[in-house]
Amino acid sequence: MTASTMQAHTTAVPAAPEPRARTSWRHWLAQRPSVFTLALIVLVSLVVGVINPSFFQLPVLFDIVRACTVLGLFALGVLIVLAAGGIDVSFAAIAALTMYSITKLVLNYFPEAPIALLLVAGAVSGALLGVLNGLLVHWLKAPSLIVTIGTQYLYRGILLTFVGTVFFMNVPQPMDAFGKLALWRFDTPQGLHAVLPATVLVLAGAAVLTWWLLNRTLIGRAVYAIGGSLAIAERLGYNLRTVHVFVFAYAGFLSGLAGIVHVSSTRLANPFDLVGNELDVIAAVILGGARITGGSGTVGGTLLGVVLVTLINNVLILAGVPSTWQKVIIGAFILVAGACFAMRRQA
Amino acid sequence: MTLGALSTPVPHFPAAPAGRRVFLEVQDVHKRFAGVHALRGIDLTIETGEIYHLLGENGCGKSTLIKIISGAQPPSQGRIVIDGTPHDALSPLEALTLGIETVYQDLSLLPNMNVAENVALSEQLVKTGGKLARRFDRKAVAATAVRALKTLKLPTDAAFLARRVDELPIATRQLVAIARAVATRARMVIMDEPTTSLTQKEVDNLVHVVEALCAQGVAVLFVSHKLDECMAMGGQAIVFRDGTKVAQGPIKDFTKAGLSHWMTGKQLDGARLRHRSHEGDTLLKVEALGRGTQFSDAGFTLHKGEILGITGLLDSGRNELAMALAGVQAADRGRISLASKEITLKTPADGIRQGIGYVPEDRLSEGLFLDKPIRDNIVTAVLSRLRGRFGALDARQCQALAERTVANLQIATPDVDRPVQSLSGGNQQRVLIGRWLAIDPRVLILHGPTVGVDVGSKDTIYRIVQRLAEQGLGVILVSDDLQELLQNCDRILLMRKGRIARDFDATGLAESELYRALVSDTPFPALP
Amino acid sequence: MKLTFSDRELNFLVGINVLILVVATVLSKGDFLDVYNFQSMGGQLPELGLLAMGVALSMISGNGGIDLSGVALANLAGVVAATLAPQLAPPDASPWLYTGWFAAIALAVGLAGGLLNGLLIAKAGLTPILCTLGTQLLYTGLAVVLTGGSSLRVGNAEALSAIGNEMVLGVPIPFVIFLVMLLAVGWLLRQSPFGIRLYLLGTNAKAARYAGISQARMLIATYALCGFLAAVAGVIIAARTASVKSDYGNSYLLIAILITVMAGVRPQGGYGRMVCLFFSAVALQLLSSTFNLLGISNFFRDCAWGLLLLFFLAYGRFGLQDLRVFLSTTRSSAPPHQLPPGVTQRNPEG
Amino acid sequence: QGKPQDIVTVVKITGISWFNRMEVGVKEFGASTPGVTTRQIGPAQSDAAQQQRLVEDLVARKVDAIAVVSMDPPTLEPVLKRAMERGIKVVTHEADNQKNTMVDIEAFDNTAYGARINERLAACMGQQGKWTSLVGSLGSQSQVQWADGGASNAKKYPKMTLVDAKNESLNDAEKAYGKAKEMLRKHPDLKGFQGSSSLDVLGIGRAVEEAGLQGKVCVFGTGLPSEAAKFLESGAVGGIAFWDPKDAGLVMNRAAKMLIDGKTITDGADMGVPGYNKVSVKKGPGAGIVVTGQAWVEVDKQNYKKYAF
Ligand SMILES: Nc1ncnc2c1ncn2[C@@H]1O[C@H](COP(=O)(O)OP(=O)(O)OP(=O)(O)O)[C@@H](O)[C@H]1O
Ligand SMILES: Nc1ncnc2c1ncn2[C@@H]1O[C@H](COP(=O)(O)OP(=O)(O)OP(=O)(O)O)[C@@H](O)[C@H]1O
Ligand SMILES: [Mg+2]
Ligand SMILES: [Mg+2]
Repeated sequence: MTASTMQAHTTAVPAAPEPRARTSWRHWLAQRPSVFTLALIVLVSLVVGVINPSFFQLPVLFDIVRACTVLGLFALGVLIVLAAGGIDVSFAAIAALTMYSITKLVLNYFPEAPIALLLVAGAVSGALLGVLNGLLVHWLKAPSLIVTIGTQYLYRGILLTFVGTVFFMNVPQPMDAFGKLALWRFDTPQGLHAVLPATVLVLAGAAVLTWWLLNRTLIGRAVYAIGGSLAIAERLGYNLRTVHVFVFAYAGFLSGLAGIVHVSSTRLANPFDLVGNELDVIAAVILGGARITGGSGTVGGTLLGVVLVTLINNVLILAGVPSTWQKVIIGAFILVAGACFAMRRQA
Repeated sequence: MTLGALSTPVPHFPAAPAGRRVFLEVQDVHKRFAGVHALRGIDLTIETGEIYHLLGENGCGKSTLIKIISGAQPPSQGRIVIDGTPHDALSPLEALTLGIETVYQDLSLLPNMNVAENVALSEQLVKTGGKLARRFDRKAVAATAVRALKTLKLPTDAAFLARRVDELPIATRQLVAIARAVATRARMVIMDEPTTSLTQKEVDNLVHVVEALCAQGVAVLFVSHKLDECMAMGGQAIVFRDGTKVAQGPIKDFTKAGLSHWMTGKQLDGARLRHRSHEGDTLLKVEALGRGTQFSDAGFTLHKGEILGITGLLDSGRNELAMALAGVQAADRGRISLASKEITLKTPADGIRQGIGYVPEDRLSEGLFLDKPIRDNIVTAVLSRLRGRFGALDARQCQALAERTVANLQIATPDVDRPVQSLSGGNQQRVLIGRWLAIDPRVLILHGPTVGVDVGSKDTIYRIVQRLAEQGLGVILVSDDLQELLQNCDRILLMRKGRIARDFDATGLAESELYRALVSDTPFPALP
Repeated sequence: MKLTFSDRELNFLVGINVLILVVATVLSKGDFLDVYNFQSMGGQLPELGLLAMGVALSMISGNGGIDLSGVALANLAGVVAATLAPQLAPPDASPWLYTGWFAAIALAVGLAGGLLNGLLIAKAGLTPILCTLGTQLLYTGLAVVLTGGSSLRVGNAEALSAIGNEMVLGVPIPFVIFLVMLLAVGWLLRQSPFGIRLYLLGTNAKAARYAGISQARMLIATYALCGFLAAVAGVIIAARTASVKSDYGNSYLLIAILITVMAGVRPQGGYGRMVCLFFSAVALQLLSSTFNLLGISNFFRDCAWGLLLLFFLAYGRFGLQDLRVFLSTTRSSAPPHQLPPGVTQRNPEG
Repeated sequence: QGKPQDIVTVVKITGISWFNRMEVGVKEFGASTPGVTTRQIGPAQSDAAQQQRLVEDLVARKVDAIAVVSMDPPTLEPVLKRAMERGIKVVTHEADNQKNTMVDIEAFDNTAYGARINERLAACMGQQGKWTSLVGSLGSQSQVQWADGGASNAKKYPKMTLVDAKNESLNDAEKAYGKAKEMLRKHPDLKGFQGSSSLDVLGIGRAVEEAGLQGKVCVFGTGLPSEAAKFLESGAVGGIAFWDPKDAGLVMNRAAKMLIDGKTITDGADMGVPGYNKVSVKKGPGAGIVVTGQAWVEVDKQNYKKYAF
């Protein structure tokens, strides 16, 4: 093949096999896992609606949206960490630590602090704790699951050992007001108030911000890059420390916000709250189409995953499931949904 | 021209023509890994607009030098001077900023990102000086990507730009990696074995690209084990042996044999190794085998002691056929019979049970357990046969088998407890072959057995293959290295569009004929 | 170089144990070094230790493996056994038979639960974390359905209560069972084809497939084994507390994971040793009992566990380089993250 | 004896208001009784397994007496048995089914307590309409007893219908809130809630307040005055009931001290604490006795301020 190597071949190289018509819709689906999530949501809604038609009313929607808020904020944080190839289980501990400390501090020294300031304070302190996570992950070169198990114990231990254990009802007035603030309020025919709380705006804002960061900034692309392969991204000139710190700081930032939103909407500050539901959040993100192995996941899919998990947790009474059977149903549902997902992946 | 201060005499060649400028100098660079002195005082000068071929056996330090120049690893000692500015070490970003673009041996593509981003994201990164708090300019990325892909004659439509890289065939991936290197205004492009998985046509195209780059004054550092390609391209040859530079000069002044001599210290030639042994009984008979749309109607026979080559362009179905024969991807129609008995191959375990061994193409991801001991890597497929009392593994038998394999296949290692990743590429490949020999195979399928393996190691592997055939094994050699096929095989099957298009007798077949048949687009008459 | 004293991971864990022992003894003015105290700790350890073994096995299998359903399955096994066993053999009349049935049913349930996990992961292709989260809810839920959520007393059979509360040669029986299981699993990992295959599978699933290792069969067997271990824990729990309850040990999951990762088991698969798991579990137990003995708040214990884990990681990361600097004059420049923390390169087996 | 007698109180979970209040009683007893040191410990998570481990370590430590508020009485049987075998005196609380105890202190009869709360609920509902109950967890025996006591009380009133009973709030105000809301959606004509966990009324109260149903839906349950104050004021919660944990702590420790001193508690004895001035003593399910007081407290908007915890 000596001389022949030099012969010019001008025909274009067929780079990829032609997508075959028969499999193209499968391919289309495989690219959009969130379609599945959406289908499951529709299915669950139809089933519950058939069992109990009172499911189809606006207030139920409001309730579900409200129940999504904190879970959704956590899920966005988990999404960005998963996309970067890590896993974070300390976010709830961060939220608990920031929400309780800030509420306590504000109550004692500055009870009239405006809610905007509180949100900023929560976000900033959450982000700082997240930075610590990020730096530890970077310095220790250990899987982030292990590091964040460590920091989870640490943050929760600090909260309950040094900050306080007793919950209090008299949260600062601005928080209370924020929790009660309604975007939309009307009365149902039965005379019940139905309220769409303003706190969902925080989730909406966070979702838009996360989407913009992931898709429209270099740091967002860097997140997916290191999620694809840490070693390769490093070789291509990405600064791993920056990305690690950013990712965990952002997750901490959202956790801090979630903490303040949680206190505002429950109107009590309980240091035992939030922690313990980490795996549900991760499940929601995975049901939203992100892969546990990193490098994938979308904001839209994640929100759908959150809606799905919230939905299944909030319609069991409406569907008439006795309380002893509820865990079985939720567990079975996660398995079925997971199996659907797996089938999609194999398709 | 810098010549290494070496004990080995370095041949002296006339200086490069004027008009070229020194771009980069490597000065007395050493690299030590735990226990390995990989580079021992390398001095090099790279000038603009010239092609350099970095040649040498596996493990002589080529990739290591490249990693040091491109900033992926710091040198242990020495420095790199770029445009007159000395650097003790470069970071990947600094190297990119200075215009050094690299196609790594492992491609270094981000599997989860799309083609456009893989090709053009680095440009933005460099533009912002590595700062990530910047907007991501999708239009610029698309524009750059289209420009680069065009150069390599890759598709530029939106659908291709949006394809995830891990969905692409390996050859396309390699081209995408090259596209990334030429996407920006590079001053030096380094390519570490860029042609390993390319077909001839694609290699030819790459050669044009390299020539065009040189014409624009870009320096190209090219690493390949395929000496013919290098000779065809021209430029400077730099030969490494054991971490030192042993020769440098215009490649046209070397002969292939001469280069091999510099690389290995031994004389090697491309002569045919196969002296057709007389045909044994029919061992494997394949009839009307097919799988989906990947290949169909495959039929052939393999005799005892025969070496059968299978080749074809990348999506010709040759890989899929090989995998079906090993049970890795089961065929969905047709028959396979072994020694006149029909067999089913649904999983690799079926293959093992029947005595069919399969050495996969990509030894790193499909073959080896990198951080496990050499021993475990060898005994993998026969664990159940090495059971002693209580179903436990018989440690002594394992050890003996591993040591026997190491001795048999001349694997260079002091002991079998070491992780297999501590071996060089060629030795790793031998471990893999050893694993399959342990099952006492009747048929051995070797898929690209010398990809990324140097001349010396190649030779050892060929001799092993020949020896096996003489012992009565049926060997199937799937490869796109035509010379390898011609040197080793009795017959060569050529696949095209999922079908076996031709069946060549390898004796007396000229490489040029085989090559023409391979790249020709005209349909062959159907086989009788 | 397989000398024990060069095994950093083990050194650290043993060192931590010794350190805690010494500190506890000094601070408690010798109270800690009491036979009963050690017997008490030996009785407490096995439940968690067995669950951690399950987590470790699932992690070693790679593919993002993790078994979150262990405690739930342990409780379900106990609940089913406590419901069925009295109908097969009255605990008062034939205590031995009752105990036999109890254990057999519990182990069968555990095995079945583990098999379900394995099948869902291997055949239906569920992500392990999602699958075992689902089965965790499912198993807990089934136990709630069977008991209505309250705890169920197990029959008063002496043999059963002996499993939980008696000693042989001064060693609590649960601890003996734990040691036996630990040795058995350790043997399985080191000496049997299954173990070697499991490590290989965890290291590189694709290569394992090409080498004829059936991933599906391995995963099913591994998760079934995890289920079995959970059921053993379930029997011990039932025996030690003389009752079964759907939500017993709801705080155990995270502790079991903590033990596992402190033992240096690699979450991405392919590496983990039972001997390290043992010392890691003992260290956490010692720390916990020491704090209880000294009357230190349980919240602070959480803090200490977190710090200990981070310290372990730091030691695995930075200690390594310091060691190199001492051993050779050359500057080490291999990218350190190529080696997982605390994993010495040439120590592949359990 | 030079060494003071060591009485340790083990609670369900450490740090929450309820048990902080109990600790006041525990400390008070220790301070006022010579020759005795008292302290209170508890696990960091509400998990029966963690409590069991704490008791296990105390037995190893060989304290003089253990007073334990059982998370789940059956779980503690063997370890308490071992404790007694080691000569440790054992007192329990909220565990009238505990076999291995010497004295079990009950503030009141659980079923009667649940019925009593339900009676107030019925009065508020006008003895008619749909009502439902919440429990902290189905695994908590006393809470289930309260809910069941309420249910059997409501049977007296044929027009009261119990719907979707015993929803689990997992001791989480947010979950209780969610459940309450869902119940209101499903049964827009719901008239009453009976809560069990002290966090239940907080969640239900918020849901009722948000739906603007103060005064239309009746909410009664166990709660602490300091915590439920907001909702008592707004009328979202009609009334709460509780017993003073401080007194329970005192009585438990006093009983332990009596056991150490070899004294016995007889029917009608005065434990020196209001609500326990004339306790009834019954034989328990095991060898020990069950001491029951009349220590429940019922408060509403008018009088909750009298109790500062
Ligand atoms: N990751 C590693 N860790 C420790 N030692 C290593 C490592 N990689 C390589 N070595 C050492 O380098 C030695 C030589 O391997 P090397 O890769 O240089 O061979 P090679 O020249 O590339 O051979 P080949 O031509 O077969 O690829 C090995 O025997 C091993 O001792
Ligand atoms: N990370 C590492 N740790 C230890 N040794 C290493 C490492 N990387 C490379 N080596 C050793 O350095 C030497 C040079 O390796 P290098 O990869 O540069 O060889 P190469 O010339 O590129 O070989 P090939 O042709 O196989 O690609 C080899 O002995 C190799 O084993
Ligand atoms: Mg090499
Ligand atoms: Mg190389």
